[in-house]
Amino acid sequence: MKNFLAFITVLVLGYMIVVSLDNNEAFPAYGEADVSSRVSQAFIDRSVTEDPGDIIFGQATNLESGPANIVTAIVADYRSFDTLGEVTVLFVSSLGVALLLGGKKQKRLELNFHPNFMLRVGSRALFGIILMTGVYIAIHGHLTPGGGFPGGAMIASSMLLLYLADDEFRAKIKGFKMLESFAGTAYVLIGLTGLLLGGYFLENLLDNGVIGDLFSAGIIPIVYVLIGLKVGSEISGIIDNFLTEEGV
Amino acid sequence: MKYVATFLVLFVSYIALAGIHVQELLLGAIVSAILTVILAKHVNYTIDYRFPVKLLVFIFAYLPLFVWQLVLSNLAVARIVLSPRIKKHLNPGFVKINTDLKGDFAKLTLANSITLTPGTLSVDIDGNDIYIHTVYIKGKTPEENRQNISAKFEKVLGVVFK
Amino acid sequence: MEIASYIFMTIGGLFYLLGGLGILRMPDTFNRIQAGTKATTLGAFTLLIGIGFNNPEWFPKLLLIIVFIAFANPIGSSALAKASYKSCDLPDNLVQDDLIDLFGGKEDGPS
Amino acid sequence: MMDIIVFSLIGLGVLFAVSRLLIGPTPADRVVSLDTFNIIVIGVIALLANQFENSLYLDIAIVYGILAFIETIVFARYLEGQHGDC
Repeated sequence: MKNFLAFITVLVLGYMIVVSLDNNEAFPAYGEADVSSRVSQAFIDRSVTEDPGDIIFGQATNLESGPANIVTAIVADYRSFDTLGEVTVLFVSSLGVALLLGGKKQKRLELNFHPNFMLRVGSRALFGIILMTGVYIAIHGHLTPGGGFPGGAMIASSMLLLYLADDEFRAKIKGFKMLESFAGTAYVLIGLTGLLLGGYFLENLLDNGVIGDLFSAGIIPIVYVLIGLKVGSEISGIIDNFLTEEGV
Repeated sequence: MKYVATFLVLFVSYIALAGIHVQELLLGAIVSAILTVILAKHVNYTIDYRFPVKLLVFIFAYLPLFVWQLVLSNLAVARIVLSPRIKKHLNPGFVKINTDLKGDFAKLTLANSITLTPGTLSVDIDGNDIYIHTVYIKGKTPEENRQNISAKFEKVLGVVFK
Repeated sequence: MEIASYIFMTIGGLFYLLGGLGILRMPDTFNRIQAGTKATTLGAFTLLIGIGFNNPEWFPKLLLIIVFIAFANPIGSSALAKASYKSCDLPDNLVQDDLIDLFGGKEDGPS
Repeated sequence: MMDIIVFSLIGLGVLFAVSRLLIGPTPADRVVSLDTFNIIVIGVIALLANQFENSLYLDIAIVYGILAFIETIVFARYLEGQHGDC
């Protein structure tokens, strides 16, 4: 009886969902939506500014949101509060790893196999290039594909390379923790400044500049660099937790 | 000097990625300077006053030899791979050869060169011994193997990394 | 310029093909590492230089990729070769094995 | 026309490398073929950048190359630790 009632309920609910999604005003059929009246299309066309002229790379100024990469505009400007939540999720996961594996971490895991000479010396040489690539990706998030999250992941991979290539190497994990707290605090402070001066949290209060320049797009590059630092230091902390053990 | 070398490597790689503009140069210099102070002791870039001469020797003496050996090694690989009966071209084994080069980076460059030259693959370095896997062992003694494999690189690299 | 670029790109493609074929046809792991590393390194060099002829303003980035490959590929190959040596199934046609001095004991390579 | 030749040559190379990835008897063989495959993919991304005439794809090639190198090192270290007694 109970199963039968449940089946009936599910059937009715399913029928209602199908009917409500089928070709009415709110959900038109596939391909028939009038996207030009939707908000997202307006943002992509940037015609919500007062002067909906052409966007010319390297010349156009005073845009709705400055970056040349529309994904960055969505992630770090329109939905920046959501990104703050994502960074918090990453922070909670790194906290979980630290709670499970942490403790008085004193020294590296003792392995009975060692990296060979070429790896040990070569990783020291490649480390600079890899780290610089990560920094470049984090800084240029508003101009090129990429941004804070991939840049932070690249920074953490360079640390992982050093951990794998040297048995004695241990990063200054205290510095990483300080960097992480600094980046998170600065992110929230920028948001609060926007709230005080502009009226809502994380408002883009700086000048947007010329599209395509390095110094443009208001607070977006600053926020993205902070995200990159935070992600990089958190993932480095996770790596450190996995590769160390308690001891004297 | 270590700081200068680290700064140069970081700055050059940033500029190669970002291109040359005034803003990029400015930001690249600032970022490279900060990173140099933090990680100068974790990397092994070094430089000295004879660096330009060494760079010239590296470019005009080492690189042509390297590229030529790389092409030769690829032709050798092609001959082995494209022949119908592979087994008769193979006489594989691990040999040990000596090197006179000093310094970690010199040994690394030598090992990489050996890996990319005909029929050899360096596996590990211990002190002054390089352990190499070869497709076809020609020499009987370590000295002959050394003549066959690494002598021509050592001559050039000895000048570059003094 | 365009023709030179296409010639370089075709040579690069040929070497990539050679690398794949070497990986497939060589009889044991170490020979596979050798064929794969050499052929793909030269293939990547020629292909990237060909692309650079087509777009001269990309040369710095392409040079960075070339330098990175020239360092990283032999290092990765040597690490793989060491791992493969220690995984205990050596090919049976070795005529000489000096590496046993280094890894012959129960454990421990050079520290 | 030339593009088709270059891409078909590279595609055959990828096919051979992937078939060794599928049949390779030992784990080391599979990692070797994966390494080769990665270097080929760097070239393919650069070729696509050339085709679309957009230098932004080169960034992706650099990042892919770096991650592929680290992946090779991770697999090599892992296999090194796997050896039992023999």
